[in-house]
Amino acid sequence: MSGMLFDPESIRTLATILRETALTEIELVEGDRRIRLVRAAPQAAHAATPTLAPIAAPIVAVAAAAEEAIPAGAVMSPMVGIAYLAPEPGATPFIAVGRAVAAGQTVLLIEAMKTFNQIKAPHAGTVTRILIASGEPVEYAQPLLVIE
Amino acid sequence: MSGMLFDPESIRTLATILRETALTEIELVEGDRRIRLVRAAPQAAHAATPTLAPIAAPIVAVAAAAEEAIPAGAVMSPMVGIAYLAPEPGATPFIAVGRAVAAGQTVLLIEAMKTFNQIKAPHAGTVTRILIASGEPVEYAQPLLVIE
Amino acid sequence: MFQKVLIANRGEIALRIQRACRELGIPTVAVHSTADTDAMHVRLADESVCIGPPSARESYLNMPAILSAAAVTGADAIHPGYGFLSENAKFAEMVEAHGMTFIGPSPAHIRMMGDKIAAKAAMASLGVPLVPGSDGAVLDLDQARAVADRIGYPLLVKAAAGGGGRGMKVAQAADELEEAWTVARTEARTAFGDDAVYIEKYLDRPRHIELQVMADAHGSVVHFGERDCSLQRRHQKLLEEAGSPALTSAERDSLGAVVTAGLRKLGYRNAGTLEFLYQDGQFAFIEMNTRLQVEHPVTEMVCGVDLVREQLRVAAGQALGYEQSDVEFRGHAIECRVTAEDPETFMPTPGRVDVFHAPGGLGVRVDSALYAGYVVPPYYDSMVAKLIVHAPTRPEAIARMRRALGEFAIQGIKTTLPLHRRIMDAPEFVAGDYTIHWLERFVSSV
Amino acid sequence: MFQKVLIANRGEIALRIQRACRELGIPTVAVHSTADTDAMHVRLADESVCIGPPSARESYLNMPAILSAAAVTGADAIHPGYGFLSENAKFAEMVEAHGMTFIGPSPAHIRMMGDKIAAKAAMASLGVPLVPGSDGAVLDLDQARAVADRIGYPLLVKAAAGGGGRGMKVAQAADELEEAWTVARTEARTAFGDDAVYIEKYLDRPRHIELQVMADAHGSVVHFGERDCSLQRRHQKLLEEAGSPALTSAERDSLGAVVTAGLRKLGYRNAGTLEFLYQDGQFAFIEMNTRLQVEHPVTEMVCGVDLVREQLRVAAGQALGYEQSDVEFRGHAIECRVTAEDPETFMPTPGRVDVFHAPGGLGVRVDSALYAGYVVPPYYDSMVAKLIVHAPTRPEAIARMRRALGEFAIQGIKTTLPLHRRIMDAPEFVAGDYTIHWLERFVSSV
Repeated sequence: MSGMLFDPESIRTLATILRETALTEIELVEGDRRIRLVRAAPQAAHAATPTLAPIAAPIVAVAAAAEEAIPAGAVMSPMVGIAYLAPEPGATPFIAVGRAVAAGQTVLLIEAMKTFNQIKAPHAGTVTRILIASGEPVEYAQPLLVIE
Repeated sequence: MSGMLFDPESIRTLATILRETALTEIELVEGDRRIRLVRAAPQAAHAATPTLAPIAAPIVAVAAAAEEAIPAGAVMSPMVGIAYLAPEPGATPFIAVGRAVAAGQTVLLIEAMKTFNQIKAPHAGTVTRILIASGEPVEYAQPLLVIE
Repeated sequence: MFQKVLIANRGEIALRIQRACRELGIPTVAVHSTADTDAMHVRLADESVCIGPPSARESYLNMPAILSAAAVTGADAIHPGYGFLSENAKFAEMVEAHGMTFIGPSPAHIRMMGDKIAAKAAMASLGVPLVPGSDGAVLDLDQARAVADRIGYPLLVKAAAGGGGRGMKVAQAADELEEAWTVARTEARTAFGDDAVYIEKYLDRPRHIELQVMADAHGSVVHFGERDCSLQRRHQKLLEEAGSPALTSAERDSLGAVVTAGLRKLGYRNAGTLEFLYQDGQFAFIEMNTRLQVEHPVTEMVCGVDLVREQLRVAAGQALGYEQSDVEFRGHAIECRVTAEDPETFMPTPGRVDVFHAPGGLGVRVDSALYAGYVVPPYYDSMVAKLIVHAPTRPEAIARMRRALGEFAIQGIKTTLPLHRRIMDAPEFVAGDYTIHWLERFVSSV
Repeated sequence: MFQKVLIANRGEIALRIQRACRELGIPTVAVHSTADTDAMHVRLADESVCIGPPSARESYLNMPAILSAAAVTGADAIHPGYGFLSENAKFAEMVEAHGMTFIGPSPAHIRMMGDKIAAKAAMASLGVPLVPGSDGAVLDLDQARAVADRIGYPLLVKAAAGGGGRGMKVAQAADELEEAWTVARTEARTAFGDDAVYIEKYLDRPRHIELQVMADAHGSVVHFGERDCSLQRRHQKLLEEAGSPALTSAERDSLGAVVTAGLRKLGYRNAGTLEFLYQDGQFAFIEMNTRLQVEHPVTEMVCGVDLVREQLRVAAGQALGYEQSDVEFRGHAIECRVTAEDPETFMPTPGRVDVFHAPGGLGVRVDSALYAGYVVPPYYDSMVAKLIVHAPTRPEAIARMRRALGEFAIQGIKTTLPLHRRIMDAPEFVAGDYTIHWLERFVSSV
């Protein structure tokens, strides 16, 4: 046998086949030459978290937003309460989709314990989505709006 | 390494056959050329069976042989009972390691319900292992000896 | 007490018996087929013996294999559970012939109750009520009319040689008797070559009510009250209650007195269940099961008794140590049998259980041999779990069952859990207003 | 009855309360921190509200957030469970100020029992026995001798301003009194700048025995007997029994009569527990817990009562509807608290539970919020399951607990299950022969 015992490219090709075909072993013999590739069986990841039998709807959150992926630029509720988009009924809302807001500008109110808490924009940008309706209950860490 | 030792397309075809037929291994030999493909049994997706808290020893089988891989050429017990290697105490055992046996030859007795059942060699060969001791209880499908 | 008990069964009942033995400090031997190597009753046993291939005939019904397993492990008693060999008199005899104790009644009593005609005759002689009817064959229409006058309508004219519903006609009132009589005889002659018929009261809306008894070898017999097992589909019980929503405690007491006196006279021992049809305040004996029943836990809950422990004690020769007046009934219990079946088509669904999470908390009991990762084999009975609740009153028991069914998670295979959830909300069930026909209609009303 | 109950807690007790509400047909609101989004009490709730970040201070102890959650969901009552805000009088007041019902005693009674000195004074005035001792400070050695003659040895000389064991000396007999007196005063002066001391009987081998009471708003007070909670490690209860192996039913009855009469006079309502040290046939009141206790299930098992249901009914203004003479004690119950801790080092072991398989069968109850795949968060109490058994006698209960512990599988995290298995085999435990010091020694004797 002259030169290299093996051809790296062949082995790479075999390895690719092994993986793509989900095999665990390939063995080739020709005369006194032999190549054998082995791949450990893919380790079972933990099974998905089991679903418990729900009585009714399993997680009827006050708003089910927590289940979705949180969009970038989202402003999250710092408390539980009722969200309001305007300072009083009938008044002009603090924000609107497409409108620019400055950092620190009040974007909505959350009423908790009979107190109206001003929720301020954590960063400047444009309001691209409003995720709650005025008068709607919100929970802690619930995304309220997106400022991009 | 001169020339291709293998033909990638052939291997892919073999792998497809392997998968579609739910086989776990294919081996081809032609003259001094040989190809072997192995695929792990698709049990990997399931997590390992959980271990229940055992009270004492969890599975104290009468003989725990069932836990091990069954060797090729093994003769399995067809019944529950007491195995004897000789026709009576002090007599010459039916078999010994290294000795040749003919198919149909009695290799041991199993006493069940006060009856001595003759266990016969299912195939001819040489006794390579005796897996039980005379007078030992055996359960159904327990490997008794290996004839290769 | 026994030194070691071999449990000749599988599944939840094997586990149930194992638990009782363990609490009495008795080691157990599990037997199993090759299909049950990973079964819970094997994994939790002190010892286990593989007795045969998956086929029940060659394993759990294989008497020599089971007796050999008992011999090689040194067991001195065998508990047969229910099903399989539990009502096989020959097996009970073989166990005794091998010097071991069969945990159950004597072979003679098993044999007597296994012959349904002999059982009825024995019960009649002991004063246990049967379905009212003619004493044997009715020879002519006049005699039929006389019987009808005595037992009332509706009634059934049945071929003596009959079976499977053939040669059986209902007469709802007197003007239907002649036709029923004629047609039944004709059918009987055609089908069985024998036109002998007899007459029985037709119970058109009966409940299935059974009485749990326990007897020791010293002449003490007590009953632990009734179970209402009317919720059946194709003669398979699906849900049981103790007590019956239809029975008064006076009815229970008077039936119990007749039955226990009869069994005392018979010299019966160990556990037994007398099954009755019940309608309009009348009981009619159907058959006696000479073994532990699937639904025994509801009785355990209301009586605060461990029936398997009692079976073991009595089989070991111990006296019951209490009398009928010591048996108290507290609250109400319900059992739901959960099977590995499609809850609508009832097709069996063997396979891998991915998730098993049992409900917990106050008054909830689960008897099951399932665990997450277990593969339900296709060879045996499809029942995989019994969910039992106990509460002070029937409405509270229903509320508790509803709650527990809501928590019960079995995933990977389909089960009848959704059907049980539906039953808990059915007004007829909630009202306790059902007969043995109700469930069949309810199931098909989806 | 309430329209909707908010459960201001987490873990097994949140689930426990949810179960009682569900069985009464009352919808529940779960509150949770961001760390508990996948918790069982959230997954099984009718509604849930995230109230804050993982830190308990900002979530489960966050009164405004909890009250807001109740307001936005329309809950009309709040059950505080145990721990967290359950004994916070201010929270109870706020709940009432918001027009909702606090499921527990009045804020005034919570406050009274929260002040340990006021609680003792109140109990003394109601005739409840305290630790025998001087009435207030002892001024000189002669007075100390007079007190000692009255209460006997061993005794404790304690700094009035003391705490943490400082300024506290034991006199085993009369010849040690002068030294104890002198040293305690010196220590008290040095440590607290105040040499006032008082004298108390020293209980060297007491049991911890507590009495469960329940009172309605109409003047009815009953007790549900005692629990023996002597098995403690660092003042954490590990295992509880009902009844106590040390108590006679006469002792229970007479203590119960004093306590219920006292609480009736006090106008107490809802659930409460009086904790006592018990030695040589004498009870000494330590404190009163004005809430549901972790170990309430053992009482439920022996009395056949649902204590959370009773709390809900009483809080809704319903009368108990039964009297002391209706309360019956049946059998024996034991609870093992299973914590996510190394069973030898007691280091907490939060993490993923790979396998969770609860024991089943007769007389076994599991209260746990675990499930396979759940990740035990590192932020809260390490108790992950309560295993409770009930049986006709204490030996049978121990056998059942041993059996159930053997079946209980929690894998992925270490738990104290192995320690409980060891306790079940300890001769002192089996004999019922232990004090509050026993477990600490047993644990360190590995």
